[in-house]
Amino acid sequence: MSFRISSTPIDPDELKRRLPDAHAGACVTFEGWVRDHNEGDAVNALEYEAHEPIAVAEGTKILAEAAQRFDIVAAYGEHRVGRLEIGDCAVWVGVSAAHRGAAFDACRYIIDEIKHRVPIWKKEHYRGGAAGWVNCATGASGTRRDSEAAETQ
Amino acid sequence: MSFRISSTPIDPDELKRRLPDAHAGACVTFEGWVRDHNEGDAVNALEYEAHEPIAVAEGTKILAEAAQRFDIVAAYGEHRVGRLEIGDCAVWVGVSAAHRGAAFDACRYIIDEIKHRVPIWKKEHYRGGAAGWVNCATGASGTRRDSEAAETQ
Amino acid sequence: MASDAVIDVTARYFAAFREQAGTDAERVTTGAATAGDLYGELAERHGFADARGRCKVAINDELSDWTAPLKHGDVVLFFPPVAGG
Amino acid sequence: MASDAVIDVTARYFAAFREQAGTDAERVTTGAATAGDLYGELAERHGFADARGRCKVAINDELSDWTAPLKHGDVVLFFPPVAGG
Repeated sequence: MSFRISSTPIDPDELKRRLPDAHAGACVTFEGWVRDHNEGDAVNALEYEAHEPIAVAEGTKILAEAAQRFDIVAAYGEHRVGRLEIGDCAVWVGVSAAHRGAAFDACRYIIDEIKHRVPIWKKEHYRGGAAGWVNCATGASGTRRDSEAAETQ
Repeated sequence: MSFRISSTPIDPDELKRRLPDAHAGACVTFEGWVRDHNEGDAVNALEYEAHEPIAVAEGTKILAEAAQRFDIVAAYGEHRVGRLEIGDCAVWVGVSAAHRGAAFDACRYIIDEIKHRVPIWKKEHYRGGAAGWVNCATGASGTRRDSEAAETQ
Repeated sequence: MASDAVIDVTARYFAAFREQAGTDAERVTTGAATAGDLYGELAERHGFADARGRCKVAINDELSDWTAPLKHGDVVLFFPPVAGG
Repeated sequence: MASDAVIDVTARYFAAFREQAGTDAERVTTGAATAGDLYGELAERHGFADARGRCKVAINDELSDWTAPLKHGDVVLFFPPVAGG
């Protein structure tokens, strides 16, 4: 049960190998991929920045909350930082449990909380050359992207 | 978008490689693993049997239903038949979508429907040497396992 | 009268039904007009304990329902309660 | 009086805040009693447009809240709205 920030590509297979257990009958994984659009803007690439100590602490707290709320066996998460291209994996969450309901619910809880609470920021680079920080009212500089709905996935 | 029945081990990596798309920002996968217990009985191994033509047709229909109900990019499923040991992967479902809500909802819909509608049967081999078909009222022969709740995960 | 017609069909059994019947298929000469009537006949013969509502039937490799009429030569598949996953 | 005390703290900026401030950290001499007061002061100086309610603050690498009192030497981290995933 740990949450990591990584500046190198996420390896879903390596992460998933931490989940098996003889008591586990269900495994649910979530991957967030960089997609080519966000709210109608064509996206070329993304840049993620994190404050690693607090991101790791908050991510680990979210995993512990999931283990308390849902009857799961194991849970892991990892978020990428740095520049990512279309199709790259930005975040991975994996949960194993005896039953599938708890595995689905916990996996969804974890990714929802990560997106709202963990200090990670996303700068989108648009096809036209502009760039903007998602969710931020950037005032004078950059593209204004002030919508709470702006999310990778 | 296809559903397969396989008599050889499921390869989640090979299956997951069918899901990426530049429009996809979310990927949710489900794996059902053979676990060491079911409703308090210690399980050694499982045997799955399917009626392949109808299983494939019904599984494919379920994937199409998911694509109609939820805004997804791609969905695949595979179910294993034959004898499986603890930890083996019995079923895999993977969905990609622009947004995570649809990916989670579709993945869960697909595995729920598979378990209720696809002609696949599971025989559990218990530690003591007994065996029984899950969900079936087997009458005189075998162990009686008449509970709707009996599921791998 | 059609309802008294005797036909030959093939019954195929899966999983628990196969083990209870002791065979995976048999030729049946029957007066059953529907798949449900045939199940009732065979359940009595082989001691199938599952209620029809929990089982499924397919005719000639297509899922069907218990009220479906049978005709001579049909292959009728009896599926005990499913348990995938 | 304590509320008039002037202290030195380090302000650290992330993501959009860093770009708007033009620096990732600066030494600030301030009369602000709380993290929220300090944010108000720095938002005005650097033109941060985001409401406090959408942002987060950490003091000495621990998530905190806007009502937290500041003391001399604190390192105060200003987080614009997060957008992981």
